Amino acid sequence: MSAFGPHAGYILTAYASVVMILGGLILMTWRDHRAQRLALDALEQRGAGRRSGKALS
Amino acid sequence: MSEAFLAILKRDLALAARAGGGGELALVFFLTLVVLVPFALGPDLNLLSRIGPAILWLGALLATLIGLDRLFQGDEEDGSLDLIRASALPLELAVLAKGLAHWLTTGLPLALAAPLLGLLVALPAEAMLPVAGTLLVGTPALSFIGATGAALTAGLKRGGLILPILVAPLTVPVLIFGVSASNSALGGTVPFLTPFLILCALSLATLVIGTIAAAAALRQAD
Amino acid sequence: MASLIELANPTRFMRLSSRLLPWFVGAAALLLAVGFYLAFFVAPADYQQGETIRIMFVHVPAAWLALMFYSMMAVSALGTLVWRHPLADVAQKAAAPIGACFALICLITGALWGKPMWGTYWVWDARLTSVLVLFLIYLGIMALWRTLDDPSRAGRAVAILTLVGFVNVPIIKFSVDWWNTLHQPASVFRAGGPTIHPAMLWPLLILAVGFTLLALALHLVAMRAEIMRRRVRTLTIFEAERLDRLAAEVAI
Amino acid sequence: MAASDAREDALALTQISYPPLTLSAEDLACRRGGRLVFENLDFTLGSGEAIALTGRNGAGKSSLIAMICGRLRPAAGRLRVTGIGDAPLMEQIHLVGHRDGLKTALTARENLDFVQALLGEPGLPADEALAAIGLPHVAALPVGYLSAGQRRRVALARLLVSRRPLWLLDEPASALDTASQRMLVGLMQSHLDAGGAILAATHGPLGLEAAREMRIGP
Repeated sequence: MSAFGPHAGYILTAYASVVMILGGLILMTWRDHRAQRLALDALEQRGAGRRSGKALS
Repeated sequence: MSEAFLAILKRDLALAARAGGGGELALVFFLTLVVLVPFALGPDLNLLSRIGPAILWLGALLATLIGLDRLFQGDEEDGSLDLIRASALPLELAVLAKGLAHWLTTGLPLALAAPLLGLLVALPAEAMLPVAGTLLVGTPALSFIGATGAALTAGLKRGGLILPILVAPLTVPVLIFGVSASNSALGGTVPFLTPFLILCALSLATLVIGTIAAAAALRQAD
Repeated sequence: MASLIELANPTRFMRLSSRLLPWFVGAAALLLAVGFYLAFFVAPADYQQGETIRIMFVHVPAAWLALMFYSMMAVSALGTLVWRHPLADVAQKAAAPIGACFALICLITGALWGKPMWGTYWVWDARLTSVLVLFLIYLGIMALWRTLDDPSRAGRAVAILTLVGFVNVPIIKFSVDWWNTLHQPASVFRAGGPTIHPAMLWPLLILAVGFTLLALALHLVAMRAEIMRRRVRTLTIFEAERLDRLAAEVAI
Repeated sequence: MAASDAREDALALTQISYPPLTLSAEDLACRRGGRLVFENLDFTLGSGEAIALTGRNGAGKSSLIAMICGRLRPAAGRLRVTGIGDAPLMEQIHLVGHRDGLKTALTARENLDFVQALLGEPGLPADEALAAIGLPHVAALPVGYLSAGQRRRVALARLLVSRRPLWLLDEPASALDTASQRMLVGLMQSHLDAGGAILAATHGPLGLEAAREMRIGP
């Protein structure tokens, strides 16, 4: 791997920040998507989605 | 008694974090102010670094004042202030809890973000710690002086507008000692510790005076 | 336009996006891998700046994407206000954090590129400053989304703010350039112009497309999450009322 | 059904009786912004008693309640309270005014837990209080999502999460449907049975047999 020259530190920090920010964004977006998915399934299981609106118990 | 104090503190922190709580607005306003100043003064880094601490302190002061009118107004409008008055917890301690919550969501983040924003005004590295230190110690004073103003304007319709006018003159000492303590790191005759300790004294004094005055003001508002 | 209308129906969008998503992610991963390999191991160092030129490979795409996402938000804003496209404010809300992140990446990599070159992390260079102002506009838009919790009303308000911002971006760019050249002699930072070495142009383009596909994939996931969030919200309220009616009938 | 058992718990819990308390007013007068709202008003309210405060809007119903809360100084006359020792009157009062006192960003359970911690004397836990007012399913829902009637009932549920002898209610039944009004009467009745006292400003009748009406103003 070609040495990154005297300023290797800055290059690595730059790429590290990219990985951190993008990684954080991807993680948060994915976790939000999963959370809403689970909430929606839970609601639809309880028949909220269906128009019939059967009695709960 | 302490249960009620913690209840108010936890509730206010939760409200600031919830959507629409405006917890992070002070930080964004602080960033905006620090970005605007160089547009007025020009991009010359030497000039900016000389007045860096002043810009950061003014930004923090205004960012704290901007969110203060909602400190009691929200509770006044939806009736929770009546609840707090009906509690066994003295009103002074309730005000202390709310002021503390306000500081934790406003003053503390500003102090922590100040060094980072110092980059925009070419703040030298050795000045970053003093600026953050003075802000950390000075912002409680801003929160509690502001709490008095917020209590006075809680019932008014346009309270939000006159609050900074009421409170700004009272914050002059905090501003003076905060900036002079930070500037000591840029060289100059004033040692760091003297203004810093005065700033600490100011904060402790306003912690008491501000809380008592705000509680008295809330008792008047009917 | 017809396809745009068909896409309007959320359930159809959900099905379509779930089919599209793997392709986006796959292509993005491939392009990024190839691009980074080229950027690090094949592209020559710059004769003047040495190795630090490699920061350009993330800095420049990030700037493009910050602008591209803001333009996408402006189009979605038109969709909300003019064509009343139901998915428009979902697209608008989903795009804001992604655009803001790329603007932030552009600023951070710019500062890290500036330190070895000019000795300080931040120089009020015209282009960097414009991206900083754009970042502030993004923060304003995201703050407005957070304070208005009722989705339908919020969508229109933010659309207006986005469009006002969109009109101002060129004005800001011009005035910052004028402000910058007025005070500072010609800025040293000239790399990244069209005359860069072809061996660097290829990795840059590949990485740019790779990042764009990644951003679009993220945008799709964010939109799906937003659609489900709104559905969850309406269903929860509907459920609360239904149970309330049931409890009232039982009580009589 | 879950709701009715919780209602038994609610009634059971409030059976623990309150110490005797009497609130008496002598020749009370109220002036607001220079205008004489009412004068020479005399009444006494003892444990187990309820007063339905009637009168047209602006006759001073809310002013009297504010006066009892200590938020408004009487222009003349005196309010005396016996039976609570030197504890301030404010700590014996549950006030449910026009405004619900709820934070819309917080969930119903968080709001009620806050009230319980703030006012002390814990009564029912939040979920049981919500069940007692027929809303067991909204505990985790932000109050902002609820309808006006549901919010009013969550506001009334705070009467159950902490136990205070004197209930001051300002038009408690506003925004409530018939089933909820019947539930409110049940709660008030059980409060009276436990030796509490109620002063409620209402337009219509309170629905309690023990309640005596007191009219203010013309």
